[in-house]
Amino acid sequence: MPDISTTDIVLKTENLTKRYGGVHALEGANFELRKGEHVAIMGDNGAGKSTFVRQITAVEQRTSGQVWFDGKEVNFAGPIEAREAGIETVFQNLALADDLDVPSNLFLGREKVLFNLGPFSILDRKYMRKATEAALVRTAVKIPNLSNTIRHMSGGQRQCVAIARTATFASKLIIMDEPTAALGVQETAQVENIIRTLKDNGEPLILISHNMRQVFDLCDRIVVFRRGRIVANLRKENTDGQDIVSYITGAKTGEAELAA
Amino acid sequence: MPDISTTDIVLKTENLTKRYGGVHALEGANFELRKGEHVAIMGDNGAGKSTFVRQITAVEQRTSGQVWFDGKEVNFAGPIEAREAGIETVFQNLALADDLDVPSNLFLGREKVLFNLGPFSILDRKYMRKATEAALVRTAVKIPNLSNTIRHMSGGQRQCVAIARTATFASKLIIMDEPTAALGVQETAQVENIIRTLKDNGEPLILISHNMRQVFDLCDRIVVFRRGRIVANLRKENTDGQDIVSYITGAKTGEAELAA
Amino acid sequence: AKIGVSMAKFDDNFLTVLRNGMIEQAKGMSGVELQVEDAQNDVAKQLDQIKNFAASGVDAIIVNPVDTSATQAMSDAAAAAKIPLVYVNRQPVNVDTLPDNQAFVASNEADSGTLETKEVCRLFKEAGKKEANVYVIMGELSNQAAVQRTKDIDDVIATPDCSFIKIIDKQTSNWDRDQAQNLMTNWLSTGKKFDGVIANNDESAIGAIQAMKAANIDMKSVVVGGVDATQDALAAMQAGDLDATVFQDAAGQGAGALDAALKLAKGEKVEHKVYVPFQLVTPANIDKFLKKN
Amino acid sequence: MAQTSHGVGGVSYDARKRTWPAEFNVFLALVILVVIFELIGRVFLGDSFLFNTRSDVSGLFNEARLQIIILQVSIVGIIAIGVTQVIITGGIDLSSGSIVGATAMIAMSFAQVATVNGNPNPKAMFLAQGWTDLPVIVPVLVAIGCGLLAGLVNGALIAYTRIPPFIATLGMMVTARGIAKWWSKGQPISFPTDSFAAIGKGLMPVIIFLSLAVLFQLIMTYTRYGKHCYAIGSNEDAARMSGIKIANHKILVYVIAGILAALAAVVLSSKNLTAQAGMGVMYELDAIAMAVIGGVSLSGGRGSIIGTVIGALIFGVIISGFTFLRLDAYYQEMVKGVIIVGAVVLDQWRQRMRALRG
Amino acid sequence: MAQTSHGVGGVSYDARKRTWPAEFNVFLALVILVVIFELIGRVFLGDSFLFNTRSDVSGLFNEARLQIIILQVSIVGIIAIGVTQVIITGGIDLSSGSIVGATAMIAMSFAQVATVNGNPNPKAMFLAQGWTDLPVIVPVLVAIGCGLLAGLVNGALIAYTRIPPFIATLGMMVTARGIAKWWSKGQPISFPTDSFAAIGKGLMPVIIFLSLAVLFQLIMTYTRYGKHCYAIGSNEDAARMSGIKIANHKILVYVIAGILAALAAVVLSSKNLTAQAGMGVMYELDAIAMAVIGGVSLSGGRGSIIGTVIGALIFGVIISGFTFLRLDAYYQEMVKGVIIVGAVVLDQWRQRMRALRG
Ligand SMILES: Nc1ncnc2c1ncn2[C@@H]1O[C@H](COP(=O)(O)OP(=O)(O)OP(=O)(O)O)[C@@H](O)[C@H]1O
Ligand SMILES: Nc1ncnc2c1ncn2[C@@H]1O[C@H](COP(=O)(O)OP(=O)(O)OP(=O)(O)O)[C@@H](O)[C@H]1O
Ligand SMILES: [Mg+2]
Ligand SMILES: [Mg+2]
Repeated sequence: MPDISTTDIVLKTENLTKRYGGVHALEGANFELRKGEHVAIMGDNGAGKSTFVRQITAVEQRTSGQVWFDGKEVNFAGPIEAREAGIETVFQNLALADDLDVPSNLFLGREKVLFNLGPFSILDRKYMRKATEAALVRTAVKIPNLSNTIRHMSGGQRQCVAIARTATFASKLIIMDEPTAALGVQETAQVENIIRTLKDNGEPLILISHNMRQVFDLCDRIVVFRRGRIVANLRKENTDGQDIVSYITGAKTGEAELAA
Repeated sequence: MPDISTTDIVLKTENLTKRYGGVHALEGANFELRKGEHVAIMGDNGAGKSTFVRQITAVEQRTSGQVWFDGKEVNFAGPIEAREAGIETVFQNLALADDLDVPSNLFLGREKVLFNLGPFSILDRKYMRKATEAALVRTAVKIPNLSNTIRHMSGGQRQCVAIARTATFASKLIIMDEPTAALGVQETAQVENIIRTLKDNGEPLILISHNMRQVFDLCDRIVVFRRGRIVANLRKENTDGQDIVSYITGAKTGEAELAA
Repeated sequence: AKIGVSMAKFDDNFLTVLRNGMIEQAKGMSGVELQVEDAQNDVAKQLDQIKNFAASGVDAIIVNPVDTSATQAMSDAAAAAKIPLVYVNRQPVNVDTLPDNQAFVASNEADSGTLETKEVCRLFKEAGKKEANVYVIMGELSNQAAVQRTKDIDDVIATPDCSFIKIIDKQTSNWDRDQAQNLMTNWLSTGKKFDGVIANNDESAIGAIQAMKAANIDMKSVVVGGVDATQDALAAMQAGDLDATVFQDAAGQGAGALDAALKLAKGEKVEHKVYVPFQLVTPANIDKFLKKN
Repeated sequence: MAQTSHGVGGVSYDARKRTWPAEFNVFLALVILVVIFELIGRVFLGDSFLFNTRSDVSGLFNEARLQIIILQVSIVGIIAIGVTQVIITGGIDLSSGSIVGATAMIAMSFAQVATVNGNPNPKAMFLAQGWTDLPVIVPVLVAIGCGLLAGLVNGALIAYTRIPPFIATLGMMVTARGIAKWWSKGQPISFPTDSFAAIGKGLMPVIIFLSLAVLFQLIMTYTRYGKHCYAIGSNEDAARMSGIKIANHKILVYVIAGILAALAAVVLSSKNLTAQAGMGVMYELDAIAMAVIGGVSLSGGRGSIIGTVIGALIFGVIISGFTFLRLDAYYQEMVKGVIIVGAVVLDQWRQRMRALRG
Repeated sequence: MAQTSHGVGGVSYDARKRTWPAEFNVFLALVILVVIFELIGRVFLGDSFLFNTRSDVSGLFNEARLQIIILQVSIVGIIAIGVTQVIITGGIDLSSGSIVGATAMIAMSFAQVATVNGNPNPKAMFLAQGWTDLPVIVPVLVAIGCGLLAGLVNGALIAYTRIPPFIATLGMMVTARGIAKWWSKGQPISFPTDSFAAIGKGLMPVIIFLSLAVLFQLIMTYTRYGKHCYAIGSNEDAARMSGIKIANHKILVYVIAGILAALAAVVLSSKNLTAQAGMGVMYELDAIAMAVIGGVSLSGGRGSIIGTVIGALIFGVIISGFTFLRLDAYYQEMVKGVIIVGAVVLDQWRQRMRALRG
């Protein structure tokens, strides 16, 4: 393979495979993402999309295969390392701490502190609260009382907190697993705006979504998963919704190679 | 008010109100559902839609207001009573037992037994497995191994199990809180088919959804929530997507009365 | 007079007899009010109980120490509150420096294990043994009586007179009959020949006896010794299973302690130390003890 | 590649590659432990842990040792069965040891003989009332009644007031121990009738333990009761919304645990021919440890009775192994702690390997 | 209707209707308990629980009683502080009582005097080595070292092998108790230096307890450490995905718990002028009960040190109240169990009322 560090490839996987006992959830996935590119992943329920994300972000350890990120091969030991390397993720199960309030969740793991005393650093609670309000305004979600715990938030409110968290911190790659699934009309529009802003800033993104319109609106390229395999990889210009659906359902088969 | 037992009203709420501490999540909701009617509830995230459902199904106890169901006033002590009275619900947080497999979840609380020995009744595991396969086929979801625990299912698979459960058992009212949020293209189509079948059978339904197309496809009437209040109640024929959005966002205000 | 009593623990057979001896005595007197507390084998709890008594303004305190080396702090606490204090059953470390209004009524623990082991030794010799292998069942390892009685056994065996006795193994039963039974069964499963069992208390001895009986061992061929002379032990001795135990006058100690406390409360003087001797119990003199403990 | 599509299809599924049952790991730990004792015995003592090396006894195995390994854990094992189902529902029972103490005292006082060695029984509680030499069913029923009552209180507290099981059963633990001491004012209660004494004789405790284990393994696997235990432990809210009567079920679970503790008390006091207020102290922790070593998850929803039985056997092997090796009593506790942890670590490690490698 | 829109808006929010802090319920239970004792005392004994009724002592309150109420729970209270943060992270620590025992033994053996009343100290462990009459810092540092080590083992086991905290600390509980017994072969260790004895004198335990409580309340509320404790207890997976170093954090949590148990051991042995192997038995359960009574959720994520302190005071009032009422010791345990449960029931009941009524 070519020297990856000289190309403009941000993320590359080769033969990425994951089995759970006898379940072959992901089989030999070859995937590439270039600088500034927004790629959508689509596919049936249980097709392996989230599994793919979990392998890249090292929430689980892959069965086999290789991953390159940001110019070098990586073997993250856990999600912390992935995040430190610059991958920000909105997971499908959101990963929020139910008993903490919104600011605490937004800044979880990277609290702003007043003094640095190692683990006993004093938190800058005022700053974090202000920053949270600012971040939430961008997602258009309404939360009556920021000091309520996440446990008491509606489905959409939770999702917006997770998205705000990802969008607030600078990163080299953003992955969103069905970010607008629980969102209302307005909030969805706002989140799509956020994604457009990222595009303008040249930040690469992987978007998992079941929403055809959204995918065609926001992404440059569409990758289709079926039964744990990548069955299609298509530029937006060369395809349409009908085409994608036939790959998802299996009406069209064979790995559709990228034209460009 | 008129004698409710003689009308064809299945569900009626008057002044239904719920507060969480200082949060006024639901304020004086007046709602009616007639026999065979399919009503959609729309609204922003945090508008109080799920809260409304939780009060009707007695997952929580309301702060004030009254509920009539099936001809008489009801004060369910808990979701069991609501279910026994004939209300089947797909909750937004799904209510599945993570450590049990799919058949156990589908039949949870109403297991099919071989002999009746009170709590120590012997389960008919074969029957339940077969019935589960049949129920899942209706939702088009693919689950490789039914004996895997729900914990290990993808987001959409979980949702389909919850939907299959509701659709499998006869009831007088079905409530679905964002049932297709996590579903793929095919699965969504199937679930919409299930809902159409219910319509044909004359079973009343309340559907909470953020999907404008779906709502106009499936429902007769649309109720819009905003900031905990019902702000619109419109027949499908008398409105359009643009109109609904302006109620959701607050561009149009005042309770829009039903024309018919 | 109001007397506060802090017992080391309530669920101990021997201490229960002692406590009841005290209560019986008090019932016979007018104007004596006993308040008995259970320290549940916790030194700290006991010290706090003394302070609670002080806060309630009792006239005297009787302490059956959980830990004889923790008595300095108790003496200090009572002295600070100017309340007389009597130790019972276990000899406090600060026995030589007790203030005037404090005393103790106790037995010398060093005697119990010694009497027991000497009797076992005598029985072996009587049976004409040139060599005798024994198992030792110890009490709770954190308990001083257990440590002392075990040391007594070692000391007796170290004397030339009884040096023919060999200890195969010593393990703890935590004073408990069930654990002793299991322990003995485990020992039996090794198949080693043995001639006797020396236990730190009667409960353990009885547990061992039950295990041996379950294994169809002839109890005449084994010498078993215990300490405490409980009713169960005496019954076992009458049945010919237990060969030696040691009697300690629990009720007598309790009554004596109450006496001393009342005198001190009235401001009278009492002896600093009152020793109540241990007595060996064998089938020969068992009748003397049947109605006691 | 032999792949079959099970369930209702989807990604390919290789049915041959089944995951081990969780109990397998625990069983492995047991075997490893036995082998270690056998090896140490052979090398350092020239004796065998499991096999017969005596000439005066026949048979391949050291049967006395095999028996005591399981006999000595039978009583706590009976408790552990009850505790297992409690933990599977997401609860915990700290009161079982104290229930043993209180029940033993109360039951034994209805199982006493009138005369010992020709004298009136010095320990008889109800000599005056003439309640001596009663048929064995009386103390057994009394015991079951006690256990049922204690379990009912535990269960009702947990089900209706929604206080954490830890606290409800901690309260019961303290209270029941108080009752045990109060019943005879600290005096032990001894000299039971022969028929009562027969319950705990010889291998009876083992038979009772194993029968109960089989019964409850079947109940947990094949009945609605078992299914609901797992459902509640897995997700109580989901179980509630699914229409399971949580309160009733929980009460039943704790009542069964209470009754099993009471049965353990009967066997224990019968085996020892006495009841004492201090009986059963710390049994609750041993029982919980047996369950957890056997793979029961303390967060509920996972585990089995079989696992608990293997966990109990691990305890038995440890105790007998120590005596076999004549390990100094002072070191025994230290090493016991290490082995308990080691058994669970091994289990956890294998599970993780499986999860990671897939 | 005075409504303000907080946060970033949405449904109307009435800021005046604030929810009570959870600690309020517990405090209420404490007050109720005190009033009950006072009333019973006045009515049945003609004596006061809290107020001074003696002529030979001045002051409005019965100061001796006020002092002992808090003094007698100070030592377990110190442990409970550490246990509280452990439980908040979703763990549990069963080993604290045994750590107290082992640490007291080891530390005390470095705090002994050479001569007692002119004779060589009969209990001195290191008389031969001349390690007697050492400065007080030596035993204290030794104790901290022991606590740190025990906590490190607990934490490392839990963090790296992922075994349940219940089992890891149960193992430590058994092992540390073994070490305590083994250290001096069951002999108590006595006769400390005056400077060591000063640590536990008079109201020093109270001062140490309350200072530590204030310190840790601040840490839990205002520092990153505290925030991460709540985050891990609330949702460990979420905390992991958010980049919190779970392993390091957990180790730190258990190390702090170990050190606090060790400090409790120092205060305890100093107060009692002795160390014995049985010290601290069951303290772990009392400490956990204090925390839970104080509103700490055993499933993690919720609770506070203030709550635990109030929980400790409830214990203190119960113990002193019983002595005050001259309640028969047999009933004390039974009633204690009932009161523990009652305090939590009251708390739970008020919380539910709030949740239901809104
Ligand atoms: N831990 C696990 N153990 C066993 N099987 C698993 C596990 N996690 C996922 N699976 C299975 O792997 C397959 C892929 O799951 P995945 O979550 O990747 O689907 P997905 O494409 O994200 O679906 P959705 O659109 O519903 O989120 C599914 O069949 C699922 O049941
Ligand atoms: N238990 C609770 N305690 C406090 N506030 C709550 C609680 N449950 C819900 N809320 C608040 O009540 C409001 C309504 O919530 P609800 O879940 O009904 O919204 P929803 O309309 O279903 O939103 P979504 O579309 O996101 O699911 C939200 O602001 C939410 O934060
Ligand atoms: Mg997914
Ligand atoms: Mg909702």
